[in-house]
Amino acid sequence: MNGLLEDGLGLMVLGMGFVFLFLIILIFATGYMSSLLNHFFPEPLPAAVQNNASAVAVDKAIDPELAVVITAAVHEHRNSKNV
Amino acid sequence: MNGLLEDGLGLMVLGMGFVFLFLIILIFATGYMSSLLNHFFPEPLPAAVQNNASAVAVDKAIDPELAVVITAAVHEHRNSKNV
Amino acid sequence: MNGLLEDGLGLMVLGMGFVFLFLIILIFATGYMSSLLNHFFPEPLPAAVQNNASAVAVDKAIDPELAVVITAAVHEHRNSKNV
Amino acid sequence: MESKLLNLYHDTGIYQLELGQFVMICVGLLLVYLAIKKGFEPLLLLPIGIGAVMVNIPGAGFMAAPVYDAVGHLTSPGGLQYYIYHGGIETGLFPLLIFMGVGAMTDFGPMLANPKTLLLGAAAQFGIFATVIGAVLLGASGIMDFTLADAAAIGIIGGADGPTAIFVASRLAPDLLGAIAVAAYSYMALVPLIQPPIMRALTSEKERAIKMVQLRVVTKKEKIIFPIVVILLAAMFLPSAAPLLGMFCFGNLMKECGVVDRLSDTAQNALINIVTIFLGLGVGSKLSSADFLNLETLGILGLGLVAFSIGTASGVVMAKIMNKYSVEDINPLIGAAGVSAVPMAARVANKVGLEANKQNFLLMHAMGPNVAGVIGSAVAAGVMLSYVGG
Amino acid sequence: MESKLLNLYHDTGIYQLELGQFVMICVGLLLVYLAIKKGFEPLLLLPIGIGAVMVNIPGAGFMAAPVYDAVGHLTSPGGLQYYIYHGGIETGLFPLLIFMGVGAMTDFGPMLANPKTLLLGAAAQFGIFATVIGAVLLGASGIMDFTLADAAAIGIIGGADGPTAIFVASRLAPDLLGAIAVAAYSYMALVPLIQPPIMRALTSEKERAIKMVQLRVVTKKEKIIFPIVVILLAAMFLPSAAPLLGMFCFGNLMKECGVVDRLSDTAQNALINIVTIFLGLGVGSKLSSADFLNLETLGILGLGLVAFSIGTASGVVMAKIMNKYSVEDINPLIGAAGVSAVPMAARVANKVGLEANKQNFLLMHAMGPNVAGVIGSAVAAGVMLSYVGG
Amino acid sequence: MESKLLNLYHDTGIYQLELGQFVMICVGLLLVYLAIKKGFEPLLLLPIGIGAVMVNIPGAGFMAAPVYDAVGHLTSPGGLQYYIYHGGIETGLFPLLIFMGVGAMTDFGPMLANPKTLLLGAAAQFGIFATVIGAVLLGASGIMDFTLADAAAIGIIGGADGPTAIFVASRLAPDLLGAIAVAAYSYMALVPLIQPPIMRALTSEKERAIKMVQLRVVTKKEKIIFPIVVILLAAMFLPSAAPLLGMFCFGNLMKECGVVDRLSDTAQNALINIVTIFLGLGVGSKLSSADFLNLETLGILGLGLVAFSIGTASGVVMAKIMNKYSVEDINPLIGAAGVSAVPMAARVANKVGLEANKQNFLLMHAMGPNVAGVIGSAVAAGVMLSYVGG
Ligand code: NA
Ligand code: NA
Ligand code: NA
Repeated sequence: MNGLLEDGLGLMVLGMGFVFLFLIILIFATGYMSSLLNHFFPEPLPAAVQNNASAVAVDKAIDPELAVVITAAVHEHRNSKNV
Repeated sequence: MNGLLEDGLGLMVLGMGFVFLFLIILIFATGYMSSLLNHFFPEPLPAAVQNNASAVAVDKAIDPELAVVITAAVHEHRNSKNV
Repeated sequence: MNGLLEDGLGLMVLGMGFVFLFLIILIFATGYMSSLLNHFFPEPLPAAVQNNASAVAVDKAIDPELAVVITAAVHEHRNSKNV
Repeated sequence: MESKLLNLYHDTGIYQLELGQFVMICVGLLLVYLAIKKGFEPLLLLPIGIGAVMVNIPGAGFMAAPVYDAVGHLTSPGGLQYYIYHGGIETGLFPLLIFMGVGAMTDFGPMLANPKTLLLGAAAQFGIFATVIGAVLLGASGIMDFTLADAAAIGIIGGADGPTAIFVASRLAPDLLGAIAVAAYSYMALVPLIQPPIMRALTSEKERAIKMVQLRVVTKKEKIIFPIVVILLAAMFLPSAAPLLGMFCFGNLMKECGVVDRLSDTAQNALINIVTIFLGLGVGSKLSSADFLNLETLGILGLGLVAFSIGTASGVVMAKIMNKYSVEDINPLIGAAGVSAVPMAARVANKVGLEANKQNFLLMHAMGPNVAGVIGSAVAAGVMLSYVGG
Repeated sequence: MESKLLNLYHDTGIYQLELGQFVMICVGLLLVYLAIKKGFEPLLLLPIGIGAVMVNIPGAGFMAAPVYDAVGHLTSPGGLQYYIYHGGIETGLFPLLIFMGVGAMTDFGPMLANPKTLLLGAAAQFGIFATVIGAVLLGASGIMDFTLADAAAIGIIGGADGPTAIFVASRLAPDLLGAIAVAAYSYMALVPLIQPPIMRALTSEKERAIKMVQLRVVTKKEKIIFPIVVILLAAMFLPSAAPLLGMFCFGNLMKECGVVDRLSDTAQNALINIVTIFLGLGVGSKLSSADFLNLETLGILGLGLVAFSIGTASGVVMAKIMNKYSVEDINPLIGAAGVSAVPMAARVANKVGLEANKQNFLLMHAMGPNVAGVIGSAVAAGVMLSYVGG
Repeated sequence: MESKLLNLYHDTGIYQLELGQFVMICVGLLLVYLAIKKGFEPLLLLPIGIGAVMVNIPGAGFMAAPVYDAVGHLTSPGGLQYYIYHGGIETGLFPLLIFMGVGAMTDFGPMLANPKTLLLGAAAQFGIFATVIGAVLLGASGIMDFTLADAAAIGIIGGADGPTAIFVASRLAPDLLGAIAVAAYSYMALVPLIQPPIMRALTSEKERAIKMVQLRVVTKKEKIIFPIVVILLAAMFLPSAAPLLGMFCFGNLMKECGVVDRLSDTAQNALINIVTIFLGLGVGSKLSSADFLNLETLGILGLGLVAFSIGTASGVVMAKIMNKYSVEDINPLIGAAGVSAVPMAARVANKVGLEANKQNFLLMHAMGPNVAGVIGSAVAAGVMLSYVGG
């Protein structure tokens, strides 16, 4: 048709090319990063370390003493259930 | 006296007129709205739905798991009181 | 050397002079303030009044009813421990 | 170096302080005192008071305008209050954001349960317009130098609604903004002193003891639709009130709709608090001696008191009229709550009612006219902006 | 006074309202309805809808530009949405801050556990570029008046990422911003309706039932280093994507590093909420009848739907190809999550997977392509800004 | 299309990156590393580090100035850091808001219990002015290109107070802002390493073991009046310090007065966090290679260390002198806390005291000079702004 379509096609080819190029590089960079990190700094039990957003939110909202109190309450609750 | 006073009187008359006009229209609009809504979408128990600010705040601050824990603690507390 | 050094020395002398002047005035002003306040408005037990940031934060995050619940839970917990 | 020392001395407040500035610093400290010790609307009066102290420190440059060179580079930065005032108050942004937050804290339930109470919110606005006449008379008689715009901005004090007063004053009479805001918030804090005598004078013991029937339950749907209705009515009948009413209703809709709780929560906490700090400092910046220390300020303070009193009286009288012609009983005291000053005026109505009858709980009944008064003031503000500006 | 009354009447919406404005107010109300009743991305569509209502109130001046006199004093303040739009959207600040907050809420863990899924996030961006061709064809054939910049901005709807769409549109096609943002958020909300039929059409029951091996545990260190790697790659290969990716990764780094929890907490709560309110009102300001009520909007809505569909399809097809050539099984459904629309698209993949096999939990597996899709869209946006702008 | 591909290649960082930018990106990453791994003031150094990375990405345009056409329409939006830097740092707004938040987190109690410790906060400022002489000597001797304004801005590093340093540097030496801020925060983080050797060298074991009498209880009223006294003294004696001291005391007053808890809470949480993020990114924007990679930066880093050391030493010496002439015992270690670096320096004093005597708890005693140091630095900053600017 005209130059507009040509430009659009160019954008598509370059765009998809670049998206794939970037993310493929990222795959290799990520893999490389992970293997380097896990080789030089192996972490024994990372599962427990994993912080998630809700945990943070609770930590913020609830002060440590209160946490102790609640933990105690729950513990009490469980004990009494078992009896 | 002069034009200023005249303007002031005009503002008063128009102002009070408009305030009453607007709020009277609002009375009818509100009444009409309420009767329409309650006719087409009757709500059986709206009292429980009524959300108030403090309830929202608590929802925000307390995460669901914690709520369960506390509910359990309270329940426990009540049970033990009854004994 | 030149005017720059002179200016620097001037800044040092004036600066340290002013810092000491200001803080010495502040010592007297503070002392005067404290003695005036404690003379005219003696406070019997100010230690308990002292508010700290974490207390405020907890007040914000925890709604009164919840506090009651938790206090109850804690009370329960302690009672059961004593048994 | 002696010259530098002299410069430093010339920079001190001791050397530069003018009497007017000294007086205004004292006024600022008085506001701080009232806020902390007397509990006068501390959220606003504390920042306003400190802002007044700051702006009157000679040479501190809190209101200094920034200076740019020919190519547009900043050669001298402006002062904190300059940026706050011109960025948030002159533009109207801060009052509108406060209004959004207040909307997110408002419960229209009691008003929706008894929409007739909107009339009380309308009647109490008579304080506004009566005061306009008062200000106009002072202006026309040459006693004080008030234009129609000034008179309108002064009248709005009678709306008993801080953000509305600041919004209108910033548009109609920026020079009077400081005095108007101080008067508005001070009298709002004084509602428990100003209103009860007027309420008692206009009502009999028997009227004050009238119990009202319990309010019907309002559904969630009504609460959601109502703010939209108000926006649309504002759009139809009074677009000049749409910024205030629109933001108010937007905030209320965020609260009631239940699907954007995190936005509603921020609007009524972090955001409104941030804006309140800035609004206070910005309003305080208008408490300069040039703007404040003159006869007009006395006039504003006096007229503001008149406005509150007339608003209270007209609300009570309207409630008495309604009580006469309505099927259900209406306690005239709740009319006083129509001036706004949420929720103080409603609490005052409740308290005066309890004095007459220990079982007479008017609080929820008074909340209806109370929030209606906010809408009424915003409508009055819209009329003024349209009438004076157009 | 009659003239004043006439003025007041001439100021009313009833007198001034044009048909286009009326229609756009209805569109705004429709968005509010969809947000509240249908739960369509309410955090954005509610403010956008109210913003659309506000901007179309005749005479309310929400988009009025401020007027200054010759010496630079403000003679007439601007409207709320004027300041919001020009201060935060035209400048790109709000989308970038939203991106920071979203980064602080994103967990790259599942993606890091299985980096191959980044390919799915790449493939799903084909929806973007295919749509560009569609828009270009409409433009080239003269049916609609689309330039290359318009076409690029429309295509980004297929990225299924609101802030990216707003950022690109504000730079390439500000006039289409309203329609593009509405389309982007509406279709993101419609993901549970749009995607499943396409996913089912392109996969067999057996494929949908494929279980994937459990993801390995990702260490904290990997999560901390990853956002830095992304920033550096953006710096090296695509600086035009660096604003979006940089702020996204900055937010994520604040979350993962564990030493600035208070900043991370604010970025994903108070700050993002404040900006969301403003962003919504600002986007709403572009829903004026002049910009919205024309054939192009229909084209944008249609093309957006096409973009989503093609993106979903290409993600699924890529996942099928990977499943064929990869050692480990890959359920093709997770390819659909590559369009972004976090976390809705991942949930949809999980749901469709559960239909085929009650024990098939794909959620975490789909989160990888899901966040990869955000990066992919940002890269696509960078290419567009560089290609069209350069 | 080949030309477009070439354009895209020319846009990449690989093609454009200059050595200086590469080095500065590494410097930014180093700051991020120090923040996360070493815990160096992470709240500031993390955003500063990322800001440094961002601003040095070639072609990303984070510091691009907006471009307007002849009639004032935006043709090309500015970069994120451009708006942050010019909006909040050049104007001084962000440091002042941080100061307000810090004030709302400060407890003047220990200082009020023992006002003499204000002298320690004064003495420790000698580090500032000795460093000015050092910088002036480097400038006068032609080794480095320092003006008096530069020397003053460098000296303020010795104040061990980040916002004060940024505020002064933004006014006196914007080009050095990046290096000064980095030096200030780095050395604040290094206080536990820098101070103890100096403290031990200047004191005997016996002196370090001195126990101090328990502090008297300070009443709430004293805490409320004190910030007002400071504001008024600043107004009288040093208006150029009034912005810093005023905002600091305003924050403190909000905290202590007890009637505006919601404002105080926001000032020390949401607001300070938001501003900290922006401040960090804005300061990072001054870490461009042109401003940072030169001999002057080395000079600044070296002089900053000197400033800290001299400040620590002069605080300790002053405490020894006071111990000699005072009735009550004063442990010379608490003098080191006079440099500010709240609360790190007080903790260091406590720790070194505990080493000499297991029962010697100096923390609360050291908090007095510690907060006095903040006031002292602000006063020093005021003198500098007045002396150099006037
Ligand atoms: Na009112
Ligand atoms: Na995407
Ligand atoms: Na200091």
